[in-house]
Amino acid sequence: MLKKKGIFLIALLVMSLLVFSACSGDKEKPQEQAQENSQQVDEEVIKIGIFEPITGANGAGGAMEEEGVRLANKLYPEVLGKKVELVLADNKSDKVEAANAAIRLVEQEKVNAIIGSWGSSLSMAAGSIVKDAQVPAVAASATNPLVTLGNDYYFRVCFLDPFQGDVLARYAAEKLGAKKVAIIKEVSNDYAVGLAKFFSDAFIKYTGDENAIVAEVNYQTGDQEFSAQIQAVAKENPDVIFAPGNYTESALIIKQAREQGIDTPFLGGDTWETPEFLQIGGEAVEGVVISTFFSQDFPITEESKVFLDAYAEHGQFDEPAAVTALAYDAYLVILDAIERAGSADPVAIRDALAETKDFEGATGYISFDENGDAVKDVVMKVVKDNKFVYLDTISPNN
Amino acid sequence: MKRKIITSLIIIGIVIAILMLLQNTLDNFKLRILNLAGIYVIFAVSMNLINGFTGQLALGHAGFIAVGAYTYTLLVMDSDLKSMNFFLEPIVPFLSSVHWPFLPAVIMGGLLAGLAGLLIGAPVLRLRGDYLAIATLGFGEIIRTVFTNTQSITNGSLGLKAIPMPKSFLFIEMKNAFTWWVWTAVIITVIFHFLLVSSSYGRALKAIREDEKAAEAMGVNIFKHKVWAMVISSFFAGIGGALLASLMTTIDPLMFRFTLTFNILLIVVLGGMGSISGSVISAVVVTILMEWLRFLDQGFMGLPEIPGLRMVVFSTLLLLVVLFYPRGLMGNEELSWNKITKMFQRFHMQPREVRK
Amino acid sequence: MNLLEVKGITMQFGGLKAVANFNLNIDKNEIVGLIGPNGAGKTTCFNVIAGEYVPTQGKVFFEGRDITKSRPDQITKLGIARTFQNIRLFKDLTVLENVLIANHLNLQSNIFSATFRLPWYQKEEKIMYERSLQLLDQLKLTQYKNEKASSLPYGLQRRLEIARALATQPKLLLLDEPAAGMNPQESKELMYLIQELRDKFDLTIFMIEHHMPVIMGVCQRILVLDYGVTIAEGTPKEIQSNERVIAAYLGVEHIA
Amino acid sequence: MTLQEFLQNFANGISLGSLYALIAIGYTMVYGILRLINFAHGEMIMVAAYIAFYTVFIFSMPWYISFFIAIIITTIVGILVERLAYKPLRSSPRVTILISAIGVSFFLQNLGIVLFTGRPKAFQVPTLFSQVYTIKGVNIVSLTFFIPTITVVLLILLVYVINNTKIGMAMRAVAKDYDTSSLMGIDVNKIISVTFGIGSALAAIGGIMWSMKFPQLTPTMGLMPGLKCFIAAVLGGIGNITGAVVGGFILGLTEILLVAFLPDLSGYRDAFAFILLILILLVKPTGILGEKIAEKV
Repeated sequence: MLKKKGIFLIALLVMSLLVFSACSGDKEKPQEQAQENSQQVDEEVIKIGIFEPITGANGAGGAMEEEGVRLANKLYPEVLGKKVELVLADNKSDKVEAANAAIRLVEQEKVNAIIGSWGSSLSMAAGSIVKDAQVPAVAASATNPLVTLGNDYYFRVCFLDPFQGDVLARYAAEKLGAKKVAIIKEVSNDYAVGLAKFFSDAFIKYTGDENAIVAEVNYQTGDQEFSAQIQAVAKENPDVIFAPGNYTESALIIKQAREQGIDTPFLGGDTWETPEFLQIGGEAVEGVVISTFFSQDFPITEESKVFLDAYAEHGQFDEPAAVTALAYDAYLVILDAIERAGSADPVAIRDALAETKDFEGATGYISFDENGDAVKDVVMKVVKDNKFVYLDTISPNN
Repeated sequence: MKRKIITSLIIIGIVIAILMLLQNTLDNFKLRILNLAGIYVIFAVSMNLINGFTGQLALGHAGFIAVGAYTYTLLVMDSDLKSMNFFLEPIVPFLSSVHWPFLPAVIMGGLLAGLAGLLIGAPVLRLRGDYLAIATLGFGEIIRTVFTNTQSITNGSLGLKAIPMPKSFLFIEMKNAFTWWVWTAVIITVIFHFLLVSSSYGRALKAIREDEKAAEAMGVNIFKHKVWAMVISSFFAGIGGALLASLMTTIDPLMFRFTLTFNILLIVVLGGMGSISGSVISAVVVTILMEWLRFLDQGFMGLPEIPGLRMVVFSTLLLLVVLFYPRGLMGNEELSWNKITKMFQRFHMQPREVRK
Repeated sequence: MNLLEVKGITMQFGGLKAVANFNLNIDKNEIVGLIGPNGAGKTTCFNVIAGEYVPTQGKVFFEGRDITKSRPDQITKLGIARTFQNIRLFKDLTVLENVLIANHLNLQSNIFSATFRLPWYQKEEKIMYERSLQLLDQLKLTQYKNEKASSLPYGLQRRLEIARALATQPKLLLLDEPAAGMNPQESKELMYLIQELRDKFDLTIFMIEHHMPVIMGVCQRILVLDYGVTIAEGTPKEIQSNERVIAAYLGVEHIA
Repeated sequence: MTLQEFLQNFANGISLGSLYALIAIGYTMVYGILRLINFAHGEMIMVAAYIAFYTVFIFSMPWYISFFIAIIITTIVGILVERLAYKPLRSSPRVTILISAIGVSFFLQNLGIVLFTGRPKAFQVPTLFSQVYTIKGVNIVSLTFFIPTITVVLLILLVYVINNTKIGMAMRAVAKDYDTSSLMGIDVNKIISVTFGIGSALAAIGGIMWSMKFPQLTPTMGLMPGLKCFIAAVLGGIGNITGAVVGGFILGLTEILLVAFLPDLSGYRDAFAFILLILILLVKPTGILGEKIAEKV
């Protein structure tokens, strides 16, 4: 009896070992090749990993950033006379998968640097991995402060939520002359929760009114029915409704609000700047004001033009999304760092990145602060005739 | 008694040998998959206890995993890490200063998950079949929703990051301490469940699965036994959750959607409801397969890269297995020698076939 | 004092009265039979006694203790074991396991000492095995002990059910149509078996049976139920000559 | 809150509830026959929505034709799913079929991701359904009148079919006792296929309504409605069509009104559905209209 038990357990372990070695055995071959290759041609090829959610809930955002990186790669395929090779790793909008994808990039593909990911929580999943592996990562649009906080190897080319929230609050208070604001936020979305908090703090500061936020209601990612939340907010008849969240839900919120006969202006963040937001929202989203990274109506740098022309040529939409431009910049920043470092060694790249100062990117001049966060202007846009139209630029130092 | 000690010593010896071998040969990526596989083994085996052996269709596993993960995380983080993470809304005072070592934190994670299992099981285990399924699934979702909204405790959807990983195993500093912890936990889980189901209580659980009325007529207190099964199952789920949090070094509520429960349920069914060895094998295989199938996404054999193709293939494989081996890999049998030899051959073939 | 005392139980399912004001006293070591046409409410009576249903009216006393509202497993613990009309074995488990499970209720050690195989549990487990094997031996099932219950032929399954019931160490044994589907030979054996068991385990037996030879052969006392009402009670002889019974049974008799 | 606000919320609740009810009917029918939680039901919604989308978008058909096509194709898909994924498992344990159902929904979702990409598509709502009427300050989209009407009409139709037609009788027989009815010479497979057909058709109608109310298609769009409507079906007593409708309305109204009255709890809204479900199940284990099935001993 007992003997059998022992045997069984031993067997079981042998089994799991066998299964493991068997399957990873299959994996061995291509990898070995991959590694051999990378050993031989390491001299000529520099690998940059695209770490994005191509499938799953954030698939859209990931795809848009991938587009930006590929576009940049098309324009600038070489650095230090070496070819730059892009390696895509889909993190499936899932944290566990994201961690696997990231470690796969650094361990298996031996990339020199990583770009991504759309969605702060996914970037965070890679955080400790790139840190331990000492491979620098540059996020394009991950605006959650936690992404770079206490991690020397994570950078980002976009501004942070605290600043964005402040700008939006200032805009609401000064430009829109709002006294009372209501907030509808996607409570299961770190970005939305953060932005909402920073916004309300700043707004209270600017209005000097403790109860300037008249209502704050929540919804969950994936919800589609918001009439109850909308009613709860409308009841306080605010001057402005601030609704940080994913564009998918947000478009529906605004649509439903208009259907309910509520015409309070809506204010939102960078995530809304997607073609889908306009398509789904239709005329309901007319007049919606958002803060974002960059505007094509108002090219900031030489690079902006280059990017816009290139996009007009190869882009899949008639207008590039901001995150596409940011991903484009992420690639450029890395290339610039490699150039300055004069080597593709990840640590060297990291050090060079940290030094980045007033780099001329498509979305403006990029310098990293001690956290590895870009200090950048915020661009305000309004939806007019189902297009995002440039409104204003607000820079950190004023 | 003596013989048991000897056998368990042998087992442990072998495990150590295997782990030695693996952790020296495998790179971090494979090592990570190995750890993940171990954690999924814990999830699958524990879920099998309530679903496979007791025959109660309970789908709240993700919730218990979440409880374990969060408990562990909040206990092991030191106050600096916490103040870094809780930059929006400060953490409730009574948690801000606690700072436990790895092992006690993991165990506490299990205990609280077990408690959750008790609180949830007590009311809903009176329900049967699909009603139980939907009710437990609901509880899983409720737990998640609560964690999303209680920001001052869980940091809500911002999640928690920089969760420390153990640097030492049993006070011995070593490179892959975590792998050792995980697989120790796996061994303990497997042995525990194996001993449990082969004990008189295990027989009672099986009796409940076979025929509740008859079991009751034989003097088995059905409710008590169901609740026990639920509590133990959720305890180990919590342990697994704690380990998952440590492996991920970051967690947030969205990790614990009911799709996680489904994934585990799939593993259990593939391995065979009521077969511990089955769960172990299928957990390992599925975890590895999921990674291995990645090449499908990257575009292969001249095909362009098709994001998501991997999942299509995976779900197809899954359907095929369910359709052609409805009882799973092992049914409710356990591994036996001749089975092993069969497997042995099968898995030895595999690499060769691939080489061709 | 009676071992079992059923005082005027009435069982109502929505509209229909399955059992109306059913009374019964059973003394120690009696073998009492309960007969009646199909749907007369016999099994319902069993289910009330076994705690499956709580009666709409009336009370059930076992050894003077009120068990009307107790759960089936509690009642089994007190010493009432039963078999089922439509056999309910643990099909996927072995014959031995089936009997072992019935020993579970007497287990003292808790779930953890059982899991960790602590000495006292091992002692208990040893006893369980011995008792079960002994029981299988007495019911001539030893040779099948490692076979799945579902693989046994019908007659043996019925016998296994009895073995399983006995393993709970009952004082009162409720047999629900033990002879159903048996040929004359088997049912004759069953008759002897029942009496043998009564003496060996010093049991009291209350049985439902359609099979007149068996009933008449083993029971000292018989109750006749028709449409939930007790229409007759007495010794086999009295029952056989009772017009109401014959009336109730017209046409049913020779089928059974 | 003012009466007008309440009425507005009430209207919203009704329109959501009727949508739940509509989809819940399909769930409950399938369950009634097969005793199977058809997790793939939600994906039928997705399938219908995308077909409707593409037929309008690419072939630029008039909406009524494209809706009709969508319903037909979805029905066929539903029957196929049953034939391929459930029929072979009739004899095996329930949980296996459940897994198969989950597998199917997995498969359809991922196939959707490959075919339609994860990016959401905007569904063009025919103007007929998108006009906004204002009655006593209460704003109502015309769709809000259509959905309940359709739901009720379908309900009456189904109840009639099930109670007064031969096929309906057969369905009830199969639902009551699978084996016996096959012995009675009822072609069980045919009945089950028909049931799945009807169920999927209902899912399709529901899906189209859903994507007109929430004009945004993603491959995973079926997940939430699938879950919510199953809850609705269980609430009302699964297997009971009228119950499904009742459950749908109750769920829709409570969801809306709870947020309306306690906006601070809006973050817990998705949990409401489950809490409500569990509470009702604990009080009445077979749902509101579900009849108690006492197991024969």
